[in-house]
Amino acid sequence: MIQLTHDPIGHADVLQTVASTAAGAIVLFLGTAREMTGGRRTASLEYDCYEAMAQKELAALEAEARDRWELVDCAIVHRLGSTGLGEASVAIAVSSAHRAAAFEAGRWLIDRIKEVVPIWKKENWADGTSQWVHPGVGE
Amino acid sequence: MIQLTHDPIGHADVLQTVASTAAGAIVLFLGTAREMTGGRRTASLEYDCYEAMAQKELAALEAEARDRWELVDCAIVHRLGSTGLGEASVAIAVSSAHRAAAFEAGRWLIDRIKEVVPIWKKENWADGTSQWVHPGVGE
Amino acid sequence: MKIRVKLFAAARQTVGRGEVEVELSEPATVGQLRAQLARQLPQLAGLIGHASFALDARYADDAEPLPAGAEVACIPPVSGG
Amino acid sequence: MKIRVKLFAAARQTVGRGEVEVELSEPATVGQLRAQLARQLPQLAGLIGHASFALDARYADDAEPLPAGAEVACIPPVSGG
Repeated sequence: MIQLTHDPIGHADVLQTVASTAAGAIVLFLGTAREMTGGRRTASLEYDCYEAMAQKELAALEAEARDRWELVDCAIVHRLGSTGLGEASVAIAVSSAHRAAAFEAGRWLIDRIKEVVPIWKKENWADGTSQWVHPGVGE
Repeated sequence: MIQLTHDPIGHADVLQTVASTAAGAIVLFLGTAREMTGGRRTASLEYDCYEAMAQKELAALEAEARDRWELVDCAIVHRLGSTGLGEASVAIAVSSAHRAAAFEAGRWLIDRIKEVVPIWKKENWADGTSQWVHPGVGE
Repeated sequence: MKIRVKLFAAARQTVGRGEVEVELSEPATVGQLRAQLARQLPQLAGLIGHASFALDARYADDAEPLPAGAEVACIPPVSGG
Repeated sequence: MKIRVKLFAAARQTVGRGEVEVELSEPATVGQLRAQLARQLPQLAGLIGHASFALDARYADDAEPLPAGAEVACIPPVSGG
């Protein structure tokens, strides 16, 4: 299950999506908006997204994860727009019969999402400035 | 935070325990009661526990995890007594500034819990028989 | 041919809109689009140098031809998750 | 000396209660307790051979002495989580 949403992520719903009596393990990963980054204070985050492509890329990652590991179910939700401190920007839930698959697939999914899915974060700093984050691009 | 409980595990509470604006990542692991094991159908699970020692061992594992990784917070809840199919027998939540620590500590904690914490599972099979699980002990 | 290119994040913010039009002689590749876009938007040249491009919501190499009518997007380094 | 040993899981179920008393000559070690317990509960000898023991809720090697008054528990291979 893939979802892009402007609303706060309901992690209970995400967990419910992957729950199954076939599963012996569920791993939920939440990426959450951290207040301090390299000594600077964040007020909020904002996410921009190329939605049609992000949907496709996320679905391709889900399919690849199901290919690589024996999963019972898999759900990925990414928040768009303004995201407050402590709120989740992304939720990944993976269920499997045994725990190794759920841990490995969860970790692989978040690593790959950060590499290929066309979603961008803007830091709204507490000092009133803001900055889109484009890793590797000089400032 | 360490808890042993005869009630269903409320994973929202467990997540809430480790939530923090200092965290950029939260990993929640749920061990859940699976229906099929090696072709046999389970009706329910039951957990026995040496509570005083399990508390100590879980606290020692939490302390060691905090030592090994930079964690924001850590919570471990284990269910005791009768546990229905699909219900969680254990919940481990770990928060950290960056995701590697949360994934690694979560995985390490469940692996170690299964090795050293004095809690035992009984399979109540659907055929009416039951069996305490003692890995390595011949039947 | 005229190509409309979708812009996101810092590119969208710098240009002030979500799409720009680029004029290219046919046939053109993704690499030629990249070069022309950087000439047309010099304030974005650094970002465009690090960006990928997508054709119809799929990553495309610089060597790929630009089919007429494709949805084209400039994908600067991503930072979701 | 008389040692009360807590039993759990299959051991508790087989014996039908959560504690048994073992008589040992002083001084005694965990290993001697293990041997005596297996003699006294032959139906549990296999499980006891694979079990650990705990003194005051802490794992103890067979070589450790049994202090008078310690809380002693038989810990068969665990299966929580």
